[in-house]
Amino acid sequence: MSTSRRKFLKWLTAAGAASALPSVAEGHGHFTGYSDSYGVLHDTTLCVGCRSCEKACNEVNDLPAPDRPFDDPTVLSDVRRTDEKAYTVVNRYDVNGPSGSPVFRKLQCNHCKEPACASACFVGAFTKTPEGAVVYDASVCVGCRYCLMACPFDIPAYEYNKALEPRVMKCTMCHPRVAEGKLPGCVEACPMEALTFGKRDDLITIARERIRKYPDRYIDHVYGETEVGGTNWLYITGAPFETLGFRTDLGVTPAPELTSGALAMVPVVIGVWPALLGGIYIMSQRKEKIANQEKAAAVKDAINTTQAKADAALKAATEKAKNEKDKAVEKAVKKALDDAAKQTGGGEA
Amino acid sequence: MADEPMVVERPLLSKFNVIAGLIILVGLWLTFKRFTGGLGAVSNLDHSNPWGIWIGFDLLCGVALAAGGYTTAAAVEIFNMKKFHAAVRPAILTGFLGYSMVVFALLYDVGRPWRLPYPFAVNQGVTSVMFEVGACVALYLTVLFLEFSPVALEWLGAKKIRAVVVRLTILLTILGVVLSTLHQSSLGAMYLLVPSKLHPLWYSPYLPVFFFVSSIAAGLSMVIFEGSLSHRFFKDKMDDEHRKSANDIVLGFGKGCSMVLAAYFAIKVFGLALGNNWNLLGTGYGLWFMVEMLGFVLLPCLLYAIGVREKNVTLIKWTALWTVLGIVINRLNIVLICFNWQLPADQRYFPHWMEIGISVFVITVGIVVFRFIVTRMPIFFEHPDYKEAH
Amino acid sequence: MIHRFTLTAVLVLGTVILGGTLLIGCSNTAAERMPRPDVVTIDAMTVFGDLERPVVQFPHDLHTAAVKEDGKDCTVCHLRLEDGSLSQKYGRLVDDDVQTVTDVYHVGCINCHTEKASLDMKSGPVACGECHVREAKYTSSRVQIHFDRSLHYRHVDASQEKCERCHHDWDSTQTARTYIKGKEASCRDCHKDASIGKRPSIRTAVHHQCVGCHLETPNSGPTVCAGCHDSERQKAITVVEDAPRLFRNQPDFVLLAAGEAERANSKMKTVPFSHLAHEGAVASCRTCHHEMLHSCDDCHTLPGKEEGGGVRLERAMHDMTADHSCVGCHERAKDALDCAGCHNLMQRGKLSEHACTICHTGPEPDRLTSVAERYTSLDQFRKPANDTRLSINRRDIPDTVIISLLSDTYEAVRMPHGRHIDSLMKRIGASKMATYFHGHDDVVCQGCHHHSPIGERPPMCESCHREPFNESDLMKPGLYGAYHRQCLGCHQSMQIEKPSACVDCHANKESRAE
Amino acid sequence: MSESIHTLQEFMLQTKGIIYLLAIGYLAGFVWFWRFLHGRDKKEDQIG
Repeated sequence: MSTSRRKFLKWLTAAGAASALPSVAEGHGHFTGYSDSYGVLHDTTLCVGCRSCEKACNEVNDLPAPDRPFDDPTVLSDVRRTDEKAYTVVNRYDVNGPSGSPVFRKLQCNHCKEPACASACFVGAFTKTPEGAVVYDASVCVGCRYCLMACPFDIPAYEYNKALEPRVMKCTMCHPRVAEGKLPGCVEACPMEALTFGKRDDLITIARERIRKYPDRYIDHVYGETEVGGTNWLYITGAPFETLGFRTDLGVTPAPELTSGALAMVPVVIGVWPALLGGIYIMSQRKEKIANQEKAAAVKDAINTTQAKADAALKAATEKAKNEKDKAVEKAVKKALDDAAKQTGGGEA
Repeated sequence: MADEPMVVERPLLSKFNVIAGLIILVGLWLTFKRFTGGLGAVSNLDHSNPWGIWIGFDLLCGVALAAGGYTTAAAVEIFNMKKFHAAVRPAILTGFLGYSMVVFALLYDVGRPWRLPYPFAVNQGVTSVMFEVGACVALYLTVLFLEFSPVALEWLGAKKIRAVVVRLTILLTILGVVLSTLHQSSLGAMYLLVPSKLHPLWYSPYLPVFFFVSSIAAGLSMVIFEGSLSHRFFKDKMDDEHRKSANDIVLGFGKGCSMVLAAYFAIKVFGLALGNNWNLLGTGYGLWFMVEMLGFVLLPCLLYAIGVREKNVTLIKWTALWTVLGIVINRLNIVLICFNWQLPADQRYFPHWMEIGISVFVITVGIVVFRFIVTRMPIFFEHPDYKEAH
Repeated sequence: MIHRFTLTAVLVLGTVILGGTLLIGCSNTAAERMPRPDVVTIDAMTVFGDLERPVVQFPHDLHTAAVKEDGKDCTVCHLRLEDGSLSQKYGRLVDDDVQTVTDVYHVGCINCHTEKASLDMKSGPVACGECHVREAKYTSSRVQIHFDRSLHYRHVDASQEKCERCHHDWDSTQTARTYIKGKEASCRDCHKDASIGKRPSIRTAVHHQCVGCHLETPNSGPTVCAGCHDSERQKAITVVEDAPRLFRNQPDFVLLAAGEAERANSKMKTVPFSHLAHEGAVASCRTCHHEMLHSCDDCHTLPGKEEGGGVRLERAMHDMTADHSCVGCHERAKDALDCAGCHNLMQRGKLSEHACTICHTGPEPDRLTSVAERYTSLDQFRKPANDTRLSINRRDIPDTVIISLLSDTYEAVRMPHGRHIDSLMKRIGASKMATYFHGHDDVVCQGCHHHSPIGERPPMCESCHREPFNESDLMKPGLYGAYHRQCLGCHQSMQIEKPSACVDCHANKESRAE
Repeated sequence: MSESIHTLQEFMLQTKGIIYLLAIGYLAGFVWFWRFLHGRDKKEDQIG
């Protein structure tokens, strides 16, 4: 009675513990990300390619000095990507022909709402912060570079020339600065305010508003609103996105969704295989056992039959012997009587 | 007698020893470079091509080809195909060494190898397919070690412990199959994350299944292939039972592999239909895909079948080699050749000779250890004290 | 067996190598093709269905020249119609059936070419594959010629104002050309892109008309393709600056309003419109009048009617995207470099609240007592079109403005405020339209001092623009951004090369260590 | 760290973690269960 009650209470507490786990904000496995997260809107129609953002980024993150100075315009002549020395780069695209006005596009981590790098990292070195930044923790990084593989935007870079503690290098959206209430370095430095910092939702509103207000200046799409499940860095441009080096074939599937199916099969295999294989094993064993038993039986009655034959043969043999003996005796008696008769008949005459 | 081969001795400065020695010396030098100068000093890896032949060849191919271990063990221990019994120990050994080499190579590829336990000890990134691969490989390596340990124990003559381990055989085998199923497929699942970088003809939601099924084919072929090699080089180490059953094994595994390849071909075609990528077959990559599918899946499948029907052991052995080659090509396609296919040619990856050097070094070490073991321990023959013990 | 195997192996390996090479991919190098203005695509056969071979690209002038060399004329190739004029078809008058037409070409061309070749003169191809090629030797560099006011005037002048020499109507009853003075329309009014029944296409019609006339009239206009259709030769055509009006009894001035019938329903004030001034500003009548040269309200009524394609009068005048509407045309005028500086930064495609009153300054339509009244001078309704005086005294306008923002990094900017205004006013003065629309209204200030009332003391930038990204007004840039966007934006749209670097505006601080 | 889950990533991190623990538990349990199942079998088909 009392014991059962105590059990019951135990159960309750257990249930309580379970409910203490974080609960799911959105239902049916659909997630809309952190509602108040920050982001940056890059309006390429305003960018003049002055590379102040690159300079500021370099200073704020005290990265090594660039190979060519930031005010060297020739740098823009080739299309670059981010590397271990530059979290962000500005590229020039002569979409209006060599004579026409070029378009500049800033490249850096887009801070996905569902980061591929985080989904890929097997030490959980990447975290999507509620503030919107995707941050990296070098203190646990093993250096497998799966994050570099996974990133659909080819952003993370690796310190290939460090022997002892190579790190993955990528934009942090100046997470520490934002935490202090400062602006990201690049945003603060942009003279044209081509970079707008703010709540992601507001940024989308701004972008839409600009497109609505200047329909002939913008392409009616906000890059990053839906791409790979949405990014906190957004872009609006006047030239088709693919001409500015944007991947327009990335789709809207968030990275974790790509692998969730496969990962879901893991427990199934763990659950079913042992039982299945064990079963097969038992069956095969059983087959063998039965086979053995049958063999044994066969041998047994083979032995019996031969035994019977042997007995019969013996019996017959003894019979025969007996008969012959009797005959011999009879014969002997008869002979004796005859001899006796012969002797009495010869004395009278 | 069965144990007389053990007394056969080889000259220390044999051709093999000299070459192996040289390779290992170079390897050690490269190792020094790698761990003083960083990955950049010995490889052509860069930000856009973070994975090279160490992952593409040593890891992916290594794991696939080491699948002989669990396939053979499953065949004999679980499906109770006693006639393949002689193949188990060599297969387990190759499996064990194969996985050891994979981990060995990983020590070079990974930025901070001493942190390899972190994913399990420090911070568990369970959302990563790689976490699962890592866990399974680690566990499976242990399993293989245990499965292999009786051999060493027999050699050392530790009867008691051996007995304990042998009693666990079936459990270990089952566990081995579970783990292999998981990580073989998950190696494919790792590439589910890169639809934008892997050519659509090779990218498919079926990738895990492709990898798992092809790994079985690879495993079986490997057993046949290295079986035939062993027969060339270690004949003197083999007892009669081993020699006698050799052809049974080749024919049996050949038949099995043929069926697996047929299934593999089928699901690859289904995958093509699933992605509706028929139109891509016309392109250059499409042709390459056809070469892989027809030349290295369908062809060996048929050759195996012919070989089995005609009891043509030689053909099967050659086909085994061909199949192994095919799997290697498939893995290389996914990691290197058809990865980053959209990048301009000058941004594509080609291995640095030092990378290849380290790969060769790793393989050589593997072979040397294999040779050391088979020349001393009861792999190709039954230890006299344990006749009929398993 | 093993042989069978090795064989297949070799075979497969072969495919592998082939595949590898294909992966590299072969680059197709397109041959250099010579651009000509006179390339005629011979596609006469297409009316009979699909072609067996690629169409022929025919260099017409080349042949004209060759024919002239032989002292022959066009009739070598072109037959005469009953009216004596030349058919534009080659060697035939009508397209009977595919075989005959094909033969005409093949026989004609090949014979001539072989003949020439036999006289070992320069000749053309004779084999099928030489003419019928997928990648023709020539590409057409033909450019359309615009029969603009200048050209039109020169023709009027040359023909002693005999408009009927070109302009005509077609009287279907007598099946003959007719002509009614003062009812001329654009050729396109009747001649459309494709021929309709017996009515030739615009292309045939104008070639027949122009070339025919030029051939008959010695040392008149061009008779070869290049004469009209070569971009260089077009530039060479003499242009008569401010050519006299082409008179088709059009009015000098109009008070634009709805048609008589619905005048009562139209509430907007009429628009005093100088037809005279616009004639000088546009390329041709078609710019506004489409093809038929009717008055707007003939087709565009308040509710819109079929002749006007259902376009309401209001739209016809104000549609910003339309080519023929007033507002549309004026909107596009803002793209001119002189205007783009201010106007690109403003929201386009939208009329300001007080825009109506700029044009609708005439009397209410119902106060127009007589028709004649619509066509009197407009000066009583409009300000004179040459007044660019600002209401603000130039001396009250600061000459330089010091912008000391950023002065931690650079020296303060000394912005030549006065010079900016002067140069803008100069540009405005240079254009009648600009003068009329913002000449003396001081709106020039609004180019920079936007979203604020016109007046002597417009607000400074920092009175609105301060911290960036304030959440209360998401669309408003901070001061830093406002300056740069305004200055650079304007300089870029007006294609002023400076500033090319920060230091063009901000002098580097000497003290600052780099 | 907020108490509720906002991203699929977070969600998977939690659920997969739990599942791995359960799986390990299951494997261990399976061995015991296996022996329990075959405990009473006669010597010759004694397993494991």
